[in-house]
This record gives sequence, C-alpha cells and structure tokens, in this order.
Amino acid sequence: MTNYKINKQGFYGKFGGAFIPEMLHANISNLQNQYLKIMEDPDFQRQFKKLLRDYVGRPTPLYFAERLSAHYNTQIYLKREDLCHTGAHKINNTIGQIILAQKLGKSRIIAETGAGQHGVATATVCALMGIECIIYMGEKDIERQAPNVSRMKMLGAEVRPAKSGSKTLKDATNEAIRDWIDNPVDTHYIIGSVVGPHPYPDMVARFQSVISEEIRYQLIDKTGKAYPDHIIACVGGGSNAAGAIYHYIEEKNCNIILCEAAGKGIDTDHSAATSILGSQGIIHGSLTILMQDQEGQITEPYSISAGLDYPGIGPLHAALIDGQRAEVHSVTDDEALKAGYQLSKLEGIIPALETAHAFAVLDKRSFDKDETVVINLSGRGDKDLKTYIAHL
Amino acid sequence: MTNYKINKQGFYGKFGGAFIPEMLHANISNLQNQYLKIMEDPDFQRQFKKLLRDYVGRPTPLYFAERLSAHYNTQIYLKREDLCHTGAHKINNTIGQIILAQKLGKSRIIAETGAGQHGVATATVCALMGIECIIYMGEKDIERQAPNVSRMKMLGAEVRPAKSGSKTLKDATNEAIRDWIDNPVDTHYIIGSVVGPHPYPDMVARFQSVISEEIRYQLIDKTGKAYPDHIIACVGGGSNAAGAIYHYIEEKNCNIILCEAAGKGIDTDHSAATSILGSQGIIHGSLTILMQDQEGQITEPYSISAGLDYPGIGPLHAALIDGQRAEVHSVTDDEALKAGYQLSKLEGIIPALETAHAFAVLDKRSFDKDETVVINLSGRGDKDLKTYIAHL
Amino acid sequence: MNPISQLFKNKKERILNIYFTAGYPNLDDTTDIILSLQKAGVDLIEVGIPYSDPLADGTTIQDSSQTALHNGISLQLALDQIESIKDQVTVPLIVMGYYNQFLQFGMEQFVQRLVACGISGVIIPDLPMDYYESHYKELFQSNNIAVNFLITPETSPLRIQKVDQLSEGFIYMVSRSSITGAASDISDEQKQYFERISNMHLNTPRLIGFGIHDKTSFDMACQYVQGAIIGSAFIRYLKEYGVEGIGEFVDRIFDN
Amino acid sequence: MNPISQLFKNKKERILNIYFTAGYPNLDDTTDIILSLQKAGVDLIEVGIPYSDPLADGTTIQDSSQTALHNGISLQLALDQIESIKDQVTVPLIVMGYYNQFLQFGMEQFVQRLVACGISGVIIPDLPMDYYESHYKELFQSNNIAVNFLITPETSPLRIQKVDQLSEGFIYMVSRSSITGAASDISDEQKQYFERISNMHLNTPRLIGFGIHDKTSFDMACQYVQGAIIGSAFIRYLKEYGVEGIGEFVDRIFDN
Ligand SMILES: Cc1ncc(COP(=O)(O)O)c(C=O)c1O
Ligand SMILES: Cc1ncc(COP(=O)(O)O)c(C=O)c1O
Repeated sequence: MTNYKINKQGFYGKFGGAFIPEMLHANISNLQNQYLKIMEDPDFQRQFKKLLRDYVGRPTPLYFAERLSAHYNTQIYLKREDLCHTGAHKINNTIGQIILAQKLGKSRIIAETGAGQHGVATATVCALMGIECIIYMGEKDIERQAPNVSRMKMLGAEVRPAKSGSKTLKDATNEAIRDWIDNPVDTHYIIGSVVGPHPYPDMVARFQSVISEEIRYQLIDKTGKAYPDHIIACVGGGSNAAGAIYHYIEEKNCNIILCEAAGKGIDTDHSAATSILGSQGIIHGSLTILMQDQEGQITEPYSISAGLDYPGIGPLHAALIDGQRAEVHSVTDDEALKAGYQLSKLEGIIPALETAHAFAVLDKRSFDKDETVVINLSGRGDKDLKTYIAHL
Repeated sequence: MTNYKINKQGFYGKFGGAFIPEMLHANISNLQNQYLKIMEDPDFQRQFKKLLRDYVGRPTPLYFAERLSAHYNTQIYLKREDLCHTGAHKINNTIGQIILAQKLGKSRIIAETGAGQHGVATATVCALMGIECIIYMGEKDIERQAPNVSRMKMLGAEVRPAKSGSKTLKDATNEAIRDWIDNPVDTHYIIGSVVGPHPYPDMVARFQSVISEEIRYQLIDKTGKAYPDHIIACVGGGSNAAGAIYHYIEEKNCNIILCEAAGKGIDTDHSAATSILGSQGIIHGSLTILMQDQEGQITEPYSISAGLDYPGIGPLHAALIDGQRAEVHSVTDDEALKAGYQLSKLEGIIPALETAHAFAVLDKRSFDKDETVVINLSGRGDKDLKTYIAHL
Repeated sequence: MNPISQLFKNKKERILNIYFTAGYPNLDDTTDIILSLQKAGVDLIEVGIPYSDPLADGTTIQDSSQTALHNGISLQLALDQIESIKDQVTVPLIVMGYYNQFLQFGMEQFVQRLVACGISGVIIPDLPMDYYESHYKELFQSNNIAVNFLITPETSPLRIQKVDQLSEGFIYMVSRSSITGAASDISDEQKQYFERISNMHLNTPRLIGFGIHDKTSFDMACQYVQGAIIGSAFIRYLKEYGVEGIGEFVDRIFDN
Repeated sequence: MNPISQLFKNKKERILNIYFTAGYPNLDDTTDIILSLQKAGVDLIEVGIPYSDPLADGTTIQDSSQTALHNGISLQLALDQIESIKDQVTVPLIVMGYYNQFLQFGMEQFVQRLVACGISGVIIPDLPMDYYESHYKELFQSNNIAVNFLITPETSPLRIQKVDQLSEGFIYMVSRSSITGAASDISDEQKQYFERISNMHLNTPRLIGFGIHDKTSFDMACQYVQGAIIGSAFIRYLKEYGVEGIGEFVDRIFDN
C-alpha cells in the first residue's frame, strides 16, 4: 500500500509532482522545503489547534443518523463538517495555510473558488489575520453562488471574475495561478483542495486530516471500533475526501467510497465524472486524472454543484482509484438533488449540493444491517437553496 | 435577588404569569405541571444532551477575539452560538421542546418565527423526529428573510403567512396561538423565546441555560475566573440573553448588558426599544414590559432585524431591568449594521443582524483594559446578507 | 341582585345574547346597535371593545375590531357612547375585552365607569380565574359587576366547579375547540359535551357560544342550556345589511 | 550541431526571435506567417501550439490561443502545416506548448514528428527540469531537438547553473515578474537583474523575453544578451494588420 504515501518529489506512485512554469518555481520550491518544517513546529500546531477549536468549532460531531439508518437498514454516522465556521470543511485548510503564509512572511493572499466555500473560508481567515485577500471565481459561479459572493465582500475580500473558458472553477484556478506568477514575492496562493503542484495536495490533505483523526476516536467512543466498514465522501478536487480517509488509507478493512458529479449523465457532454470520462494528464501543475480531449485540451466540465464542477481530481485520489483502493460512483444532478431533499426531511440537515452527491450512494449500493457507514457531511446547503428550491 | 427566581405561578417578582384564554388552559396547565418533571428526568436529560452534542454541535466555543479586543482595548470573548446547527442559539430550545412534545404525546408542532431562525430550528427538529410542522411567519418577514423560508420548505415544514397587524413577529405569534386554540389536543406550540404564558419563559430559559453553563467552565479554563465582568446579549424576546446570563444572575459582580433594537431611533415612530418606549402590560399571555398606546393597544414595532422586531420582552428581562440588575442599551439600525460590518472585517465572522446589535455596545460605553467581556454571538448572518449588502 | 342574574332568574330558556364590536361598522353605530337589539327583543347585549391583538377571537371579529380601531374607537369612547344612552337601555349590558386594555385604563377606574354606564357584567377572556380571585374579585363584587368565565370541551371537571363558583351572571360555554372554524352543524361530540356539563348540575346558568349562527343552532343549544350567544354571524349580517337589518336578524333567530 | 546553436555561434548580437500562435488569426495563416517572418529576416521563429489552459501566458496570447482553437487548430494540424513548407524554411523553428499536449500526443511520437517537420527546438514551460532530465533528456538529445528552459528574476543562482547545464540552444530569460503586465520601459530593477545574469558568465546564450515590444526595448535587451523574443506585441500587430504587415513590423524592430 505504500503507493499511497507521497514521496519526496510529490508523487503518489505515478501521480502528482509539480509541473509548473519557472515563474512559480521559487514560491513552490520554497513551500516544498518549508511546509513540513513549519507544520510540525509545536508553535504552529498550538496556534492551528487553538483556532480549530475556538474559531472553527472543532471537533465537529460524529452524529448517528437514526432515521436515515432505519431507512437504509444500516448504521450511518455523519461527520458534521457542515457545522464548521463558514459552513464547510474548507476552513480547516485555510486556517492552516494562513498561519503558514504568515510564517512565510507573505502579506497578500489569493485563492480560487468554485462553490464559494473556499473563497469564503479564505476571506474569513484573511479578515481574522488582517491580510489583503483576492478571490478568483468563475463568472458563471459568481451567478449561481450569489450568497457566498456577498459573504466574501462582507469579509472585505475582492472577488475577481474569471471570464475565460468555462467560466468556472478551472478558469478561476488559472487566473489565480497567473496572479501568483505576477506577484511572486509578497503573495501566498491558498489552494482550496488537494490539487495543484506539490506540496499542495499533501499539505491540504494534512490540514484536512483532522477530520479522520476525530472520526477515529469518536467512532471508538460510539462503537468500540476504530474504523468504519465504509467511508463515503464526495470529490471535487478531493480535499474533504482526503481528510475523511486520511488515517484509514492503510486500513484495508475500511472501504473507501468516492462520489463524483455525473452532471446530466456520463453519456452526455454535461458531466464532471473525471474518473470515468478522464485520463492521465497534467492539470494545474499535477499529473493526475482529468477530463480532456485527444489533443490534451482540458474539457469544460459540468455539474449542478459548483464545487464539483472541476475536470480533474487530486493525485492521491487518482492513485487510489488507479490502484482500486477506492470505489467510485458517479452521481447525476437529479440523484444529488433527491439525496439532498431526503436528508433534509429525514434528519433536518440541508447538505451542500456537493455533499448531497455523497448521500446519493445510499441509493446506488446496499450496506449490511450491522455495517458502520461514515458519510462525510462536508458542508451545509445554505448557499444552494436557490437551486434546491428551483428544482423542488 | 430572589426576585429573579420564578415562583410557582410563573412570576419573576411582578412579571410573568399566564394570562391566557380558557381555550388554552388545558394545554398550558398540563405543561406547567409536567415541564419540570419531564426535564429533570434522567432519560430526558440523556437524550437532550446527546442531541445537543452530536446534532447541534455543542459545546460551542468561547473564542477570544484578539483583533476586536485590541480595537477596543479590553478582553472580549465571543460565545459562538452562530456555530450551532441551523446557525443560531434557537435550536437549543427546539431540541428540548421537541423531546418534551414527544413525551407529552403530541403529534403536530406549530411555531411562530420572526427572523426565521426559530422557524428553521423548529422545522429542523420536526424533520429529525418525523413530526408534522407548521410555521407562522409575518408576511413582511417572509419577504425580508427569504433564505430561511426556503430552508423551512426544504425541511418539509408548511410556512403560513400572518397577514394581520404589522405582519411581523407579534402577528405570527397571535396566529400560532389561535392555531393552538383550534388544535388543543394533538398540537404542541414551540415558542421561540422566553415570552408567552408560564411555563414558557422559564422552560425556554432553562433549555437555553446551557449557554452560560458552558461559558462558566470555558471561562475558568481560559481565564481562571468563573464569571465575566460583563456579559452582553441582544434582546428580541430575550432567549439568547436569558441563556447567556442564566447562571450569572445571582453573581453581583457580573454586569448584565442587554441590547434592544432602536430601529430608526427611539424618538422616531420606527423603533422596537421596548424598555424605553414600553410600559407594563400583557402581551402573549405574559405580564411584562411592552410597547403600547395609552389605550393598551399594542404598538407595531420596527427594526431592520426581524428577530428583534417585537414589541415585548420576556418577563425575566422585565424584572431584571425593573430591578436595575441589567444595563440596557438601545441600538439603531445603522449602529447595528456598522457593528456587523466591523465584526466581519476584524474577526471574519458575519453576525446575524440581531446579534450585531449586541456588538454595537462596544461603541457606546467603554470597558477597562483588563476586564473580561463576553458577548453572546447568538447567530450567523447568512440570512441577512441581502440587507447587509444593500446598506454597504 | 345583578341584572344578569335577575334575567336568568326570570327567563329560563331561549335567552339570546348578541355580541357586537363597538365602533363597527361605523364609529357611531354603537348606540344604534344597542337600541336596535333591545328593540328587537334580545335578552343580553355583549359589547366587544376592539383590541389590537385579540387572541381568543376568530377572523370575523378580528377584522371588525381592526375596522373599528381604524374608525377611531377606544375604550373611553365606547364607554362614553354607552353612557350617552344609558337611560334608554333596559337590557343588561356586558363589556367584553382583553385584560391589557382594562389594566392600562386602571382597573378601579374601569369598574367605576362600568357602574356609571349601567353596565352589568364583563368578559375578560385572558384574565385567569386565580389572578381574578386574588386581585379583582372584591373590586368587581363590591360594585356588583358580574364577571363571566369561560369553559371549553377541554376544561376539567374540577376547574368547571371552580368556574361555577366564581362566575356571576352566567358561564360562557365555548361550544367547540375552534375559534376560527366556519359555522357548521353541531356535532355528536359537541352534544356529548353539552350533556356532560348538564349532568354536572352547576349553580350558575350557562350560555353556549361560538358557532351559533342561525335558528337551528340556537334551538339546538337551547336544548341543553338556557340560551346562547351569537357573535360572528351577527357581525357578518351587520356588515352586509347594516343597522337597519338588526330587527330581521333577531326575528329569524327567534322565528317570531 | 543543432541549427539553433549554430545560429548563436554565427550571430553574436541582435538575434530576433518572434513568437506567434499557430492557427491565428486564421487557421491557415501558420505557413504564411513563418515564411513572411523568414523573408523579413528574423533569426528564430517560435510557433505556439494553442492550449486550453495556458497558465504561463498573458492575456494577448491566451486570447489568440482561444481564437485559434476555435478556428480548429490542433497539435497534429500545426505540425502538418509546418511540415508542408519545411523545404522552404531555413530559419530555425521552435515549438512552444504545454506538457499535457505533448504527453497526450505521445512524447516519442511528438519528437519524431518534430524531426520530420524540421523543427529544431521546444519550449515546454510547465515541464520541470528534473522531470525532463530523468524522463526525456535522452529522447530529445538523441534526436537533436534543443530544449530551452526559462529563468526569471526569482530563479536562484544554483538553479540558473542547472538551467545553463541542461538547456540547449538558448536560455529563455524572462524579463520580469509579470506575464500579464502591459508593455512598459525596462526598469532599473530589471537592468540589475540582466547585469547579475551577465556576470554569471553562463555557457548557454540567452534571449530576453516578456515585455519586449518595440525597437527601444529590443535594443535595450540586446545590450545585455544576444537577442530577444517578441510575442504579445507581434500578436497584437498581426491582429490589426494581418500577415501583410509582418515585413514592416520586423523592419521597425531592426530599424533597417
Ligand atoms: C461543501 C463542499 N463539499 C465538497 C467540495 C468539493 O471540494 P473537495 O473535493 O476539495 O472537498 C466543496 C467545494 O467547494 C464544498 O464546498
Ligand atoms: C440570531 C438571533 N439572535 C437573537 C434573536 C432574538 O431572539 P431572543 O431575544 O429570543 O434571543 C433572534 C431571533 O430570531 C435570532 O435569530
């Protein structure tokens, strides 16, 4: 299983690396050299843990979903990342990166965002630290995630529309990278998922790994067992999934289930089901699986959920899928909506549309009555109400 | 100080009681007789505490606000009720009442809501328990708190517009009471604040008292002291304030600061500053302080914040103010907006407009450098983004 | 003896109590309505004092109250109106309103004015019996103002006994568990409730109210108690036909 | 010897390298542009292969790439176009594109095609040196295709040495830390950077690129290195004046 451990060059087996233009080299190699040193420093850990506890609201609960469990005749626990400050797991990472950026002496933060959750989480930590913040967001996403755009503005961040390509997450990421190239000295780029050049996938996964660290002891407390039989998460770039499975990757008895956005269906040209429709290649500096045409031009993806509307996945997930360590399901818009409505009515929890994709798996395969199933409830659905209501 | 303890008849000194029509008598007296018995039952407590922990996400953090403290040159801690599931303290109460309703054998829930937070919190626990739910909401509030209306619908609740009077919280409460009169057998009415006939003020305060219970031990942990020098909360009906001060009422060294909505100003006729503009009288079954004309007709209040747009306050608060145990400030719309913007930019936390009123006190009176000030951050501002942005 | 008690002593059946809202449909209609009702032969008249938040009223009465308030009615004015015709009124009058109105007026002052206006009784639906007993019983009794309490299908036997003991004049027997429901025929369940109360052999006479809207329902109620109260149905009639229609409305109930 | 290296050996100064985007402004312009540039006397021609996500390019080149893709250009087609005129081309050609395009094409196949098309070098901005060294160095070297790496003001001395060692043909010296900035005069800071690099006495010749847009900036660059690369300024000119304007554009740079 050692394939799923990152090596010095930033590869999980054949996936990963740092395929970046020279203009980013100084920043990236500095990060590569520093990130573990900084993260492992007791002072960093103290500050990080304190903010996770007092500001983010960690540990988030592991909640036994009684009615959902009864409905599917199995034992379902929800990891409540929706209760994090700003409403999703994204802030675990931004808290970590903002402290890191401070230690690196950076005075300006940029970030990309799709659903706006990472943008809000970044704007939030920048406000917290009093640091200038610029968020790149696809023009199309600015429209469909209006509440989050308002939040970023309230928090004092500048939201810059990405107008190229599909005008979604991929293009916002391109713009952010270009900004970084243009501002190599004072700026830190807070990537929002386990994507991008090394060390981002590993760094973000480590910041998010607090999720499975907590699941582990909470599950022991509730069931006596340290690992669930199945752990389920949605995958956009893959950060919430990476965090939820981090401490379980080497636990063979823990089945990993990843859910991608199939959009209108994998046989339409409106999909974001990377693992099925994609192939190996480079996106945003990482060798991974992505959706592309025969020429290597990156395809414009589609999903009803802005946070999954991304043509790639992180290199760790590419390795897990390639090595058949993870089971993958693709979930259509309609299936996700249905799962979102159902969770709202059965448990009183409105999930983010991204998260709803993870819940749709419950209708796609069955679980034994006494199996323990943990679903990572990566975010709340407040930002998606307009979409939910429009399709109700 | 015994005046602030409730007596058998439901009075805090001269305030409180149950001034209800006979049609409500069976329900109310049943509640009066049962509520303490049920609440003190170990089984109830187990269920309540478990849901507060695993579902609501308690304990909520007590967060030292470093930049805000520096700005005001004092020691400010924020009690993070905004991190509760559904985004405000309201759910502490609805969790308690839904369990109670089940023990009372009720199969239908009604509630009133102003900001929609209580409506959402009620719809949420009804979904959680699979119980029918009807929410009364002023027509005006339905408009200005649209996101929360969508949430209630997602959760399977029916939202019924109150079209009489000022079309706000007061009228929604009237409609809910009428519904209860019409459905005395199967229905429980979940009141959303420490208002209404006895035992509601005491019952809701007890459910919310978990807030100060937590503050107490969290403060000891952080400062070594069990009580803050000042505790600040906004007051609509007064439930978040009641919860935050509950265990401090008899602690004379802990100064209680309550913030009312002054709307466009106490010398305009667009205000909701009950303690200044009000006088003793009966509202919604309770003898308290309320805004009324000389004839005893209840005045239509005004506040930019739907949750404070109420012409009364709970009887406990009436007693605290009457006995000068609490310091009261009235905060205008503009002052609240400003405080909301400031908290967002200094700490990365967008407060509910209701909550923003509590923060406005920081500009109204000064605190010593080494005084400990706890502000109850009763809810998050997602529902208020439209208003915030419109006034930015 | 209080005129209401006197009435119940003199007339054992088919007592008709009509409720109307002061100041409705027009501000000055109060006096006309009282005199017309009296002329038409009703036994008791209940004058509703409009309130901003009438918790215990159905929508018809709520709406009439809002109109009346809009017309400019107030407790003060309503009492003045009644006082202006007090020499012409022989039917016992009852004032119905919410506790807060009278509290703000001043309870003592209020009772003085009731006396001055020749009013015989009050209904204050949100004034609890216990509170009345400890705070106001003496005041009302010493001024010979009857306070009429309500019972509903949910009121416990013990409590009914207490109501019986405390009510002067009559007990207002709420016919059903719905204030907002439309007028409908009297159900079997309601009949059982009426019988149950009859079998309690209370001291205080009873009038049935809520949902009584025509001769049929009035007659039905009169099978169980000494009479009934008509409110919403009268307000609706008034809205459509005005004060001139009053005689006909009452005639139809009595079927004279 | 590789034609690019030959060029730098023969011509020691004022080497002009022009970048253009294949398939832009019109799909079939690729060949005309190459031949016109050659006729106008440029020393090196860099053919950009349009990419959907050109991370290292400024907006002018991005936009031209999007247009070209829209026109129907592909790596295959661009190479076919070049091959069709290979017998007429004497100026060394360089292909610039992103790693993923070549990866999908197949690296070996790609190099074969470069050879077949008479192309002398490549620039792959997102192919890291280490990775190149371990995976592709032999492939390119054995086929005599020069791989040109970039340095920037932020590149460390140690790394510059490595670039010097690994680059064939020339080192692409990025003039400044901005890919999107407008054309502007060369700053004192940039001059210091140019001098710093000159003082390193590297083996590989250098061309300065990014921001070179007219005779003045070209002359300035040539004070420090053997020549310069013009990209965006040429694309803008092409957009306005078309292929016919190429001679004049080059003339103005050389000021012949
Ligand atoms: C709630 C939520 N879940 C999941 C995602 C997808 O990102 P990732 O795959 O990195 O967790 C997003 C992205 O915005 C999100 O907001
Ligand atoms: C966040 C928040 N704070 C405060 C209030 C006011 O209610 P109370 O005074 O009962 O806490 C509300 C009411 O909706 C609210 O949503």
